[in-house]
Amino acid sequence: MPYRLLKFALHKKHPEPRMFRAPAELRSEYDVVIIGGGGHGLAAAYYLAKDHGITNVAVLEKGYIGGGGTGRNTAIIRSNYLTKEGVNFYRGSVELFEDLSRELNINLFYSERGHFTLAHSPASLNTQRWRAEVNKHLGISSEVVGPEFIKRKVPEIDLKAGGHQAPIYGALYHPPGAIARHDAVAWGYARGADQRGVEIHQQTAVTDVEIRDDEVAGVHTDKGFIKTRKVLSAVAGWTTNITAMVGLRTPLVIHPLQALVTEPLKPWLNSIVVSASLHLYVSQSSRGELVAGASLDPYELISMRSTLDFAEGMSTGLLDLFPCLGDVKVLRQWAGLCDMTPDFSPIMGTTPIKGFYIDAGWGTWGFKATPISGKTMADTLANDHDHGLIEAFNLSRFKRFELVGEKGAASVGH
Amino acid sequence: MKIITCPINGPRPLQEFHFGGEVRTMPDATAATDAEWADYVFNRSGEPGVKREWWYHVPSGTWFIAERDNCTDEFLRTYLYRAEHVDG
Amino acid sequence: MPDPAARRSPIHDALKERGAESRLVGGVPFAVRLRDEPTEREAMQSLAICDLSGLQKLGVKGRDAESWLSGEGVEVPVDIFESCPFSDGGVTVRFGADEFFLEDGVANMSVASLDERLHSRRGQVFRVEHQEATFLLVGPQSIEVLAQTCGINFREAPPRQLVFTRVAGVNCTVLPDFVGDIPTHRFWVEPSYALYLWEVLVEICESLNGSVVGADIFFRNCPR
Amino acid sequence: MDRRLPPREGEWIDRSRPVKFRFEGAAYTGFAGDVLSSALWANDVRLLGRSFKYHRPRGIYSLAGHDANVMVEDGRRTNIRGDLLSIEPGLDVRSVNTSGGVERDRLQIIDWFGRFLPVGFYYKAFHTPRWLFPFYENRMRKVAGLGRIHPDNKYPPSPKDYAYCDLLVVGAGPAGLAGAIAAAEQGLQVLLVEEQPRPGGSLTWQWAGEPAADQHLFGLLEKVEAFDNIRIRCGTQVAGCYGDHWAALIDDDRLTKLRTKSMLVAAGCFEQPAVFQNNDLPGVMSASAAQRLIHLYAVKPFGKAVVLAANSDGYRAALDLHNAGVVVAALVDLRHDGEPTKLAQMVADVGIVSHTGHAVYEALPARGKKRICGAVICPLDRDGNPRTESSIRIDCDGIAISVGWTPNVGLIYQAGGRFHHAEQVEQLVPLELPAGLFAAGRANGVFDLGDQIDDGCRAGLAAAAHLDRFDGEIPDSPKHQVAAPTHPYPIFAHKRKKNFVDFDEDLHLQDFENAHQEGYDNIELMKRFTTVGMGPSQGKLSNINAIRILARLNGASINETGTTTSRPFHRPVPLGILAGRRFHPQRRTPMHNWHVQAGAEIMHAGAWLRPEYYKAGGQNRDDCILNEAANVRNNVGLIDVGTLGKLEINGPDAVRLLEHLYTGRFRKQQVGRLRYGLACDETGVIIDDGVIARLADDRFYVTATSSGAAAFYREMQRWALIFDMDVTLINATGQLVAMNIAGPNSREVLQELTESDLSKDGFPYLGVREGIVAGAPAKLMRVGFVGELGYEIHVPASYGLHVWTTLMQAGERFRIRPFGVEAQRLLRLEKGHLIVGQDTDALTNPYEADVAWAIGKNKPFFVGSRSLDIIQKKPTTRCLVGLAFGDDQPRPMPSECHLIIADGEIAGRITSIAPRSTLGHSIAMAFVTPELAAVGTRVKIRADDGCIVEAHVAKMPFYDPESTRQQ
Repeated sequence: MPYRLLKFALHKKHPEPRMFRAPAELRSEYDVVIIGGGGHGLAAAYYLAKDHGITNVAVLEKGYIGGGGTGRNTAIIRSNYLTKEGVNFYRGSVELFEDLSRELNINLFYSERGHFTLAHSPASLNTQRWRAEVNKHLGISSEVVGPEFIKRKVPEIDLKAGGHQAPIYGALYHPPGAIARHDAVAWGYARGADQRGVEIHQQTAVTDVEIRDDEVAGVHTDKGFIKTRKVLSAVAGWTTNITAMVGLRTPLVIHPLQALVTEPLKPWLNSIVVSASLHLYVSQSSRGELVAGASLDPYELISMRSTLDFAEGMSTGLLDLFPCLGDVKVLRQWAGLCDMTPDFSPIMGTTPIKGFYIDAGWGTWGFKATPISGKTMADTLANDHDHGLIEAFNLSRFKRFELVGEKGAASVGH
Repeated sequence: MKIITCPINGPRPLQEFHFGGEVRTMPDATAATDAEWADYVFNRSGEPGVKREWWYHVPSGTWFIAERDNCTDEFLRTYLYRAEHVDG
Repeated sequence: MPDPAARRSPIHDALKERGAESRLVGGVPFAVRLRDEPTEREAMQSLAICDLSGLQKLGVKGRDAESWLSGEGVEVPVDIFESCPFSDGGVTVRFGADEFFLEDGVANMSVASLDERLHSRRGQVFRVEHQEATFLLVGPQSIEVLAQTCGINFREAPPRQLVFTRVAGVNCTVLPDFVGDIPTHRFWVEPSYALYLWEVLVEICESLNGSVVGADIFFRNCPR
Repeated sequence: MDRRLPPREGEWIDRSRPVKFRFEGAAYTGFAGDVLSSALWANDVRLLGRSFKYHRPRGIYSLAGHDANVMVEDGRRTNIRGDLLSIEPGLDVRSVNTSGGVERDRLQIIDWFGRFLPVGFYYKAFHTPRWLFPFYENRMRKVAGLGRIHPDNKYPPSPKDYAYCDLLVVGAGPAGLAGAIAAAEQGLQVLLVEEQPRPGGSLTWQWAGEPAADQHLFGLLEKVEAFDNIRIRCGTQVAGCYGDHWAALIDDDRLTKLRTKSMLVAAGCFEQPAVFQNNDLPGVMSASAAQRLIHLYAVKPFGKAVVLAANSDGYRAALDLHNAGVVVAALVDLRHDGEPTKLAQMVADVGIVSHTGHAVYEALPARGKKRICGAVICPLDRDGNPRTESSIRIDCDGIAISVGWTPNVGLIYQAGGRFHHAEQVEQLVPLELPAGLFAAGRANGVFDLGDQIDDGCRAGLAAAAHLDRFDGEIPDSPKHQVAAPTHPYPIFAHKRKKNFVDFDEDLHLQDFENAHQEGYDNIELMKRFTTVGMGPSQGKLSNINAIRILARLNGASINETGTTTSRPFHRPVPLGILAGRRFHPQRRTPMHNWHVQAGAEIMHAGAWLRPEYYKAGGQNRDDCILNEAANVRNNVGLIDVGTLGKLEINGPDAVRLLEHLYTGRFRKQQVGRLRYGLACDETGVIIDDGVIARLADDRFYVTATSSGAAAFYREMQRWALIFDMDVTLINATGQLVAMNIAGPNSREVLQELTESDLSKDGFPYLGVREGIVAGAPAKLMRVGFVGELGYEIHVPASYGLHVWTTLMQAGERFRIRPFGVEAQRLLRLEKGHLIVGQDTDALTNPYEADVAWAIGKNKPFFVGSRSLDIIQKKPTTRCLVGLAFGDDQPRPMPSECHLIIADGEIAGRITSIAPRSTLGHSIAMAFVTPELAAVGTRVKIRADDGCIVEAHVAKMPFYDPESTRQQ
């Protein structure tokens, strides 16, 4: 048993300090104000302090830290993207993740499981091959595997997917694909930022952003006005509120994404299994629950309500893949918000408004980008210049008709 | 499940509908600058509020317009595209 | 000249496997009987399903569709989704402001001749090809089959009012009606989905102790 | 020892039907009507399960499924609640999550290590050194989790029903029954749902001390039965409540999706635990559980009991226990002033000693902790802290706890209701209810039996009024008069830290104090850090105590502390029930069965089923495909292209619409002629293509890609609206079927079936004709997709099979053969025709795809034109080109989406490839960078395992460049 656990028994009093300071009064001025106390905002604050020595920073969170997408996603981490920009960016994220438990000294349960993206048609198998080849070229471990391989790794799977629809032709297999304890990522960054002097203000809502001649002048909150020249919006599903405050037009539309969790089961599913055509991804948490997420809800909505349609559809898909799960019970369902872009890539970096930086467009892929988005956005704020890894993701790409080809295959088939 | 009132078919469950995105007015293609056109093509008004949206009743092939609050998911009114122009 | 005898119901084979007896009605082959007549009559009282896909269909669409139909002496429903009798046991339904759908009656000859005359039409009348499969759910329990497949409350649906909806996940047009005094639901579904929908409906019917019957329960029991 | 009591009025068991069953391998007997837990308790089995984390012994707690103490598996199903599992002959179950059985579970050792494993311990260790974590994780995963899955378990497809009513009443207790009656009297169609197998709710067990209860129950049920507009469903649970009054009802065999116009939640309360040392051991249970044992299952809960009370209900329980022959050694009342009602006297009269202002401080475990042997009670000071120095020990084998309630209102939260904590009942009560949603009875903070019934009536009338079926006076909800039925803080510290707040997660008081100290000091953070309420019973017994603890730690009120929201499901629901029949629509052309009989290998293309190729004796897939293709080149073949989109555009504005939708021009297109149509979206990306046939000045017939057809037609309709065009649009995709007869002999074959003039001049290439083919009205189109003389034949679906078979017969002497999707892909590739979606991707524009020729010269506008103007000004980054391979290539050949590599960089991608073609060598289509686009350029492709294959850019089409054969 590790010493760390021994000490809990040895100490009379619980030997753990506060994770981060109790909310202080807002100061009247900060060098940087970060809107959003989710993983991204807290990571940006952490790296601002750690990498750039900028510590006069306030993170404003209208609820509690990690309460948005950070605490609602299905905690999958991977870097098997389709474009060079995507792969390099997410590779950076995975590299940071791998050592993050040590760096933040909190066990994130970063657990490499191996990640299958199932192909239910020859066309989709081609797309997976495309991703695999780009990955391999850029040094990411990915390969196209056949049904036998899938069956070997996941014996419970039905390769015929129930028999009334396309069978499984193969999959993109990405061994480094991992899951982690999403809440702990936010807590770890919060603690790290706090220790370096960053202020974290929960239950503090931003009501407006003050712009004077195309330059950020400050932030209005429900606890008063703050003077600052640099604001980072890192609020994912709530981005359109903030961009409306500063009058910035973006392609972002918000869709809910729903997920569910089953009762805890003894470990049986060791891989992460994704099926785009069945609209599901599923893994088994270290607690033993099956955690399953769907594709986006079919229409725009800025609300985290649950629907029965989702639970029915998800159950159908899960049984198509794993017929033996019919008696396994769903414990709970919930929803999160996804800020979607037309090219399935984020919107990051500088904007036409001086001092206003955006970290958005996180759709369904935000959690896995937490460390790298924090690091690159911190760098971008510090130098007022887009970090190299995120140049391609700047908002201006749409005006230039230079979208990132992450969507890959055409939405129409043949 | 959500109930949506199609102006032609009446109240129907959500599963019978297809969401067609917000109603956008196309600028004059010949007059618009590249920037204006890019704004029209890509940008959306995704902020909270009541939106005018295209909805399609799939079984009957009916397009119509809905005014919907994108936070409460409440449909305030639905009407045919033509009717809207009459209403102005 | 088109040869209607060459036509096949999209579920022709499925019915043949059930040993259906076939007969031409209006030149078109129908699966008229699967069991002896008393048994099939019996089934109508609770729950039965039969295939009427062979009934000739025709659609007309366009600004002048209504006037053309009237000109042809066809009774035209006033309001959208209303239906009115056409020929013996057939229906005319208003699909929209300027679109109409006709399905033939027990003689199954009237639509063809109307179709003929459509060639010499004038103005904005366009022929709409209608090849839907026609399934007839018969009996008081047919409502329970709908309850398992469709999100519309047919208990409150007015009779002879057409409903465009989804049944078991496919677009479907449903007409609550009667054969004699027995409640029926007439399904029209695009032929490519016909076999799928048929198998779903039959599975559910049989789980409710309903049975598959021949088209004669329609031909024999429809008022002339 | 048999703990069964003598037969009693209203018991749920059927003594005439003994049931033999097995638990943990041992054989027992119970009665029909027993649940597993009651039957085992009747057999004096008290150790019914082990806890999730410390593997502590657990027994009955709520006996209503509000806890997850008793979870078993039967080799098929897993995590079955013993409280809810009716025993049946042959039932054979074992406890989940034990190592070596529930009796001698090897993992109970963990209980000793508890102090090393404080809340969130797993965040604080095991992560360094990094390489060791997988080892630890593996260990932890194995001990975590409850039941096992059973890989060959099959779940029968269950039906799903849609149902409708005016009022859904949740809970058939006093308030629910009264509400249903009041609403039914106003003519509402009422559905009354009760999760227990019989109606009555608390009347069946709670008030059974008083004769009045039976009369009330009897009277109410009689009335309910009298109404034919009340349907009552027992053994059904309302598992979730969604928008627009959409509720999920769960039975053993099905999901019912209920659309109700209004909803009345009268689901009562969950009786809450008191938190003291060893409050989780077998023998410690809620008073309501003890009463359920007595009144529903006629089981004597204990021999000698201590009752811990803080309300009248505890006194009733004490009386019930006494009447059932249990020795009530003490009634311990947390309240200093004791019980205000006559119950105090009634208890005294039967000789039960009460200790007011006292608490049970600790339950004393017998050896092995599998039952208890006593209780330590001690007085409380005015602040409610135990004065341990003057504690007393009382021998007993059971402790019944009745210190308070929390409302069962998850459904109201789900429906968007808001609650606040009301002091006079010390419970959450509705603050704001969504329109059409009502609460009554204990769920509404109303406890007196008479009041509950009045409150039910009130809510029933309110529902009727909401539906405009009642316009009379609606009384107010009765106010709670006597002392609060719930104690504000029944929580007592203990140094040995086995005083549990959450039984599912083995969380004790100190865990919450530690979490708070670490800064997890708001309810959501505390919930996520401690995982309180995240276990299988969803915090039914732990959330409110957790909130009380946090409130006290923060020095805040319950309302300031806030509550956590409730999400579906109210009780866990099997995936099989939610999935139901699993509808998977499939589309077939009329020739489908013919294809199957002809040996077709069927593939799924979206919902469509299509012949990929036809198996021919002894040949492998590639040979079959190649031979099918060769037969088209040299002879004649027939393919089913019924999946093509088939659209009609009619009316005065038909041409205008086409010129808006497609990149090309159609104004000058002659009647009887075809043109290629390329469609882009507004961003200039290619979305569809097809042929456009002009049948008359105002009639066009258009084909679209199989999977794009529906969406394309939809957009066509929308643009027609936006541009206000006078057109009549028809989607005939499924109404018509299409087949393509192609090859040098196709004319001869087709001519035998039609009187139409097929001569080269009478019906030239790119012509369209309407006529009769094999007795079917048909459209004939001279297309060259596969690069041979060919006719696309479109006929009404019902004629499809006949026309197809007739063509096959007529073609026999020309050795006609059917060909499948794969052969067609090969043939069109040889001909250099792209397939939208395969050779184009989500960003491909016409310039990249080498189809700019299809853009009408100086057309003022079409969808996407303005974007293409912008794109055209920018340098092209990739070009779609043809690739030809020498015969000397190493195998394996590349596949679609293998990359083209130049100077170590990605320089392109194969979009289509034919390792073998009728040309005798391999060909492909690929995107390459402009530098590589020139004909003759040699390119390197990285195939599987990184082996490099060389090819050179070749002019397309590869086959018949002058296109003489299709003329």
